[in-house]
Amino acid sequence: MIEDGNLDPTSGVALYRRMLRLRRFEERVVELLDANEIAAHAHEYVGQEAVAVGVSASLRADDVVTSTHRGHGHVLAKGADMAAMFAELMGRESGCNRGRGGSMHIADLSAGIYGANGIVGAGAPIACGAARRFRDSGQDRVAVPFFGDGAMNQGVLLESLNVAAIWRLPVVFVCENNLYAITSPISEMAAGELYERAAGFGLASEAVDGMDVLAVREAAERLIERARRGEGAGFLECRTYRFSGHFTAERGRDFGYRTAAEIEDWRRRDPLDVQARRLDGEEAWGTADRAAISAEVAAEVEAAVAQARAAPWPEPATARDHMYARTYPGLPAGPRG
Amino acid sequence: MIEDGNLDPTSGVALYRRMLRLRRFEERVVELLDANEIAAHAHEYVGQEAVAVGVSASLRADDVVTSTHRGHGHVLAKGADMAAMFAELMGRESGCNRGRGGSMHIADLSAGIYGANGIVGAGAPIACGAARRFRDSGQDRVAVPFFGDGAMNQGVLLESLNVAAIWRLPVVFVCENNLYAITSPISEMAAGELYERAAGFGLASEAVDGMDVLAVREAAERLIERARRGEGAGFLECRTYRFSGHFTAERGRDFGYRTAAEIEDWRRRDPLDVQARRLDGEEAWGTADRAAISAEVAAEVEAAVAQARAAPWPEPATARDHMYARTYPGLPAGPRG
Amino acid sequence: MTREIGYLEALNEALLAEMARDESIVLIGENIRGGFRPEAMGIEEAFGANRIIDMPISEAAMTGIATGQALAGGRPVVHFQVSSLIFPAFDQLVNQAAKLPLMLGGQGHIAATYLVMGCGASGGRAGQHSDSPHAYLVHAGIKSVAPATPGDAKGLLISALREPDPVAVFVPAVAGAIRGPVEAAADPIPLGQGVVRRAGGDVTIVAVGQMVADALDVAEALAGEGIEALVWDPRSLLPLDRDGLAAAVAATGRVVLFDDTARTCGIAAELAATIAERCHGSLKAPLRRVTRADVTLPYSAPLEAEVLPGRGHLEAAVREVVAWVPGSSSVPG
Amino acid sequence: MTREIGYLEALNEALLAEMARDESIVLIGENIRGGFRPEAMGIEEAFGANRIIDMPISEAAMTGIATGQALAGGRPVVHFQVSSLIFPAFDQLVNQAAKLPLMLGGQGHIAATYLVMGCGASGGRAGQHSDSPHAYLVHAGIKSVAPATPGDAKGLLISALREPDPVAVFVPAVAGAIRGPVEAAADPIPLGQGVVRRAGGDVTIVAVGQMVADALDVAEALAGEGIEALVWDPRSLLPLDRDGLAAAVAATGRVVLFDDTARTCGIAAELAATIAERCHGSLKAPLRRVTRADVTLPYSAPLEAEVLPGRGHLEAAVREVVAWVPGSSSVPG
Ligand SMILES: Cc1ncc(C[n+]2csc(CCOP(=O)(O)OP(=O)(O)O)c2C)c(N)n1
Ligand SMILES: Cc1ncc(C[n+]2csc(CCOP(=O)(O)OP(=O)(O)O)c2C)c(N)n1
Ligand SMILES: [Mg+2]
Ligand SMILES: [Mg+2]
Repeated sequence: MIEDGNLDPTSGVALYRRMLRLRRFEERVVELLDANEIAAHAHEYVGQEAVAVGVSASLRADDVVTSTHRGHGHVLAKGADMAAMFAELMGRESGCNRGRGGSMHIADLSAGIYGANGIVGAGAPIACGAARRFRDSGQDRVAVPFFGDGAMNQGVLLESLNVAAIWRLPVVFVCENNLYAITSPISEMAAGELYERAAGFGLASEAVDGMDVLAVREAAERLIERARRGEGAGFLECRTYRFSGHFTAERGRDFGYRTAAEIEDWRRRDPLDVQARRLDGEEAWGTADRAAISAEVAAEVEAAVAQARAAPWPEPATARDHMYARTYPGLPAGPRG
Repeated sequence: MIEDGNLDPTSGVALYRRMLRLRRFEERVVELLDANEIAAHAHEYVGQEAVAVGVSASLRADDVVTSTHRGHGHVLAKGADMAAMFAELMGRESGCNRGRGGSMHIADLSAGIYGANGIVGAGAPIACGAARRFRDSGQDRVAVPFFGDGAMNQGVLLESLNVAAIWRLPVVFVCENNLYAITSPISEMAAGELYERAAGFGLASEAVDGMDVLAVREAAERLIERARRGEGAGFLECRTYRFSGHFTAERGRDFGYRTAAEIEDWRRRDPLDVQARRLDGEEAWGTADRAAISAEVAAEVEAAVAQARAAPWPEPATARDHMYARTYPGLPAGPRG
Repeated sequence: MTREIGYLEALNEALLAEMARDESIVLIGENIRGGFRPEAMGIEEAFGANRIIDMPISEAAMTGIATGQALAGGRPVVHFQVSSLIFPAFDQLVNQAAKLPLMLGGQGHIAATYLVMGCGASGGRAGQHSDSPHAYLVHAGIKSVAPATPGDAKGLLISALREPDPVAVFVPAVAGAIRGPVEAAADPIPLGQGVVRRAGGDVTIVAVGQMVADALDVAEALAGEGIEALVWDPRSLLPLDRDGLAAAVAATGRVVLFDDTARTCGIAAELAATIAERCHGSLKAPLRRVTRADVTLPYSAPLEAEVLPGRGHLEAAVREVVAWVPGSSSVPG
Repeated sequence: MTREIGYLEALNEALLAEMARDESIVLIGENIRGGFRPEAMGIEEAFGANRIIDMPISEAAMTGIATGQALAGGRPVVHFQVSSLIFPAFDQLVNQAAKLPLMLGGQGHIAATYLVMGCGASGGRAGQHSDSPHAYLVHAGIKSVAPATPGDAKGLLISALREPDPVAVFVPAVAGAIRGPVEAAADPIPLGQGVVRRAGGDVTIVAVGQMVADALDVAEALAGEGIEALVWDPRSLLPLDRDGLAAAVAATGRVVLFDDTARTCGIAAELAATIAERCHGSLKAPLRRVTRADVTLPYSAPLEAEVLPGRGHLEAAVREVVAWVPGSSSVPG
């Protein structure tokens, strides 16, 4: 379940708090990477929190998501345990995937998270298959594949748009258009608007301000409930921005594909600030509340890190476990047979 | 070059004559298959002749096409030698592909025919690559991939639509919507109109009566010349019908996916009859002209068959030739090393 | 009760029986409804339209959909109508279905069956419709079976449909012409168990899939000359019955591998490597591979015959191996 | 002039030199412009934007585009930024580029180079970013090289860029950390020629790609104990230098194959099969394979080390093979 502290889970403050959890989680991940407590790289979700939180707020616990290389936000927002996530990134046996997956494959089937995915676009048909199964077995569950603007050019994703449309699947495609696929601007990689491309496949399709968690939530809810009622699959383009580079290895390097001014402009639309400003205007919350939430989240993050650090490493002898649910003599073979 | 007898190649009669060549060719192929002079199956082009002929009439000899499993019509219309085509289907050394390709891979690079293709959708990116090369090397040549309605759901083709649009390639996609992919009706396999789906990718897109060779030629010419001028790629949906089953093996079997009435309706729109009726009204040609053309084409077909029959079989010792343009000791290996 | 039925009918019987037994089984494929495919007959009538799903021509999506169905508790059977159609779906097979179980760390499993139809040549189907793609999926770690007979087709498909992991079932292109005895109420044939198809003391022929029938023919012909060949059929390629293989090789000390996958890094290569590792002491002659040549299948009949592993090639290899004495040439052929 | 440079820089030098020499060469890839990729540096500046093409994330289309460019007279170099990205493109590689030349009957050829970056593990890149997919393309008949050193990377890439057929160049994920001597004006290194990296009389280690460096380390360590290993590097996987391989094996009569592709039907399987066919008389002990385990690469460091072919595994296998006398166990490990 999603952690909202003592807040009303439907409140705007809860949405703020959830976004903050994603932000602080990701910042901590980067620190741990720098300290070599997490291996390889991470694709930071910072800046895009309104999408994961806004969409997840419209999903039930038994609904399903598929995610991407930039998946921490989706996974955390959908309800994975934070300590298990840190443990996964640290390669521990108590990790979501028992340390077998890492950042790009982090998943929690029990929370309806079918996994981050290292292959762009690949989660889309998997979500469609889950949705088809839900419908065929009489369950009113919905599946949401998250993916980026770059994924809109990947064949299997385009095939999936068609299948979802003709089968009227309980699926809502959520495209996080953050304007770039690594260094490639969407303006050079696709002609026309992405949500119109999806409409061309027969999907109910909308674009929304992806820096505004409320706007995302409202649009997502509309499409998700429509899909749940069997009225057809949807597509939601969320216009957002990543504040960091493509991944942690990009820090300290400038490939010149974005200007400082552009980044600055988008930072002024930080989804946390957008929501905080709204709350300042609409709800009775003060600096004290904000500080309290911040402290709560910081404490949660530190406790989760501590828990992950204390967790055991996997046993080397189990390295070939889980390749199959049923093994045979000599299968799977090891390095020497 | 396309065979028009003594006719003005721009005339409506020449278009009629070309369609008749395709029709008679295909009918003869079926006979040869039944006589075991051609192996395996063929996917008859009968009924769709207006598309291949109408599009090819707008192409230059140095333009390029890619084709499909149902490729005889495209290949013949684009200018392959009829005798070499029969020889290919009969597996002879004088065949277009020296007998190595057969029906689904028949090609004539010298005539700008990059090949039929046994994999649905696979020719589309190949055409895009040729177009990109033409443009990058300063040639004003155009590439046209032919494909069916079913191919519109294949990832690589959808990817290609996007690439052609963003690069403004000299490409015109020609979709032969004959309403079925084997037994599957397009109405159940795709939502909305195919040409609108293409428009969603940013292509100049039109639909046209694919049983009317003039309508096809006019639309094709518009899109092809636009593309040639560098004004962007196009998409042409030709609404057509196959009078036969999916392939020769379907004869004598009824899978019930089409009604006899539907087939009858479409047969009344036979592209040869449509064009003949137009010519009856507009041009001075009579039964005698028609009979003369028919006799000419019949004679051409029989001469081509005879030529193919007389051609030698490939030498078994050359079975591994052409796998590589440069071989090495032991490469490619044979069945025993 | 044993009847003589066709290979595709045997697959159909396995599907009908298991779909009755396990209602999570769903067949998904292109042009799979409407009686076009013998192996899919009667399914819609018996189990309704939700158990047999017609796909658009989207093999990659189809395969990913199956993965999603499986993760959500379904048991999809993915029907590839031609063997080369696994290639457009390759990422979803190799990067997703094969890898997910381990990457998930055991949180879930993927019970999916891939029916790979039309494996191998059948006369003039040429370069893109005559593939034997077994080695690709075996190399990717996907459990794989290559049934040679209708009885094995039924028994191995039943096992595949009860396996909690992805399993590929490779069906020969010539299946429509293969008939044989099949039990009406057939038992599953366990994965990983090869079988001796013919006893013999002079040489061992290991034959894969539809090569088994040809191997038996060649063995009979050679018996007339006093060469008695043991014919061993692995049936299951992953898991592979390594002990059964070693025993079959040890029985004669001479071995020819007979396989329709491309030579380099094909199934015969793995069999050869296994034999080299395990049977050093028992081999009296170098092993020989008779495989498909490392080329695209040419269309023309006389060329096709040259590059496919044929009875002639097998016979020659058997004679070479039987005649081999130390000092003979070490280069095959 | 020989300098010490990095592996990726060596690839870059080969590209720059050949692109200057042959103006039909075009580089196509994702995120290939803008200085993100060391191997693609300076190309746009030197040759303009038409010679370096940035693709959308459409690997299948990218590969088909290259085929079309090649048929139209271009010479595309397709850059796969991660090795597992050949899988979404697999149909275009295997059903199209590899098959078209023969299917066309020699009407045309396809001069395309596939730069397969990021092969193998490099620490925590986990299941989908640590593939060694060499065997898939070799099995498909695509000419393939696996350069171990910067010098070989440059020389073999130059050859690939002059070959009239599709050639895959497999670049290790750890390439960024590999440095070595490279000629400024390097000659092409012909395909199909292996090389002895170290002489030795007791045992032969055949090491593929980035395994060569580890093999040399292990050989040095064992030399301290009096075991002298010959290390042979095939460099080119298809064509394979079968004579060189046989000679390297015959030199010691004992052999360990050291390879990072998955075990079953992997590159080591083909090497083993070739040795079994050709070296029967010269082998004094059963050969051994040390390969990647047949599993998805797990993320966690202690697990990764267990399933990758490591120095420890190699050392143990070498000791086993050196100590082997008739009657020793025949089962590896
Ligand atoms: C099929 C595939 N192609 C390429 C890559 C390499 N790659 C990883 S992330 C990425 C960019 C993805 O862009 P987008 O979908 O917009 O997501 P974002 O990174 O912006 O969140 C690329 C090209 C990949 N992982 N998978
Ligand atoms: C990628 C792929 N999937 C499936 C097939 C099998 N197949 C051959 S033709 C065909 C139907 C094609 O339909 P369409 O594109 O509409 O062309 P048509 O046959 O109607 O001309 C199918 C499914 C194939 N050859 N390639
Ligand atoms: Mg993006
Ligand atoms: Mg059609």
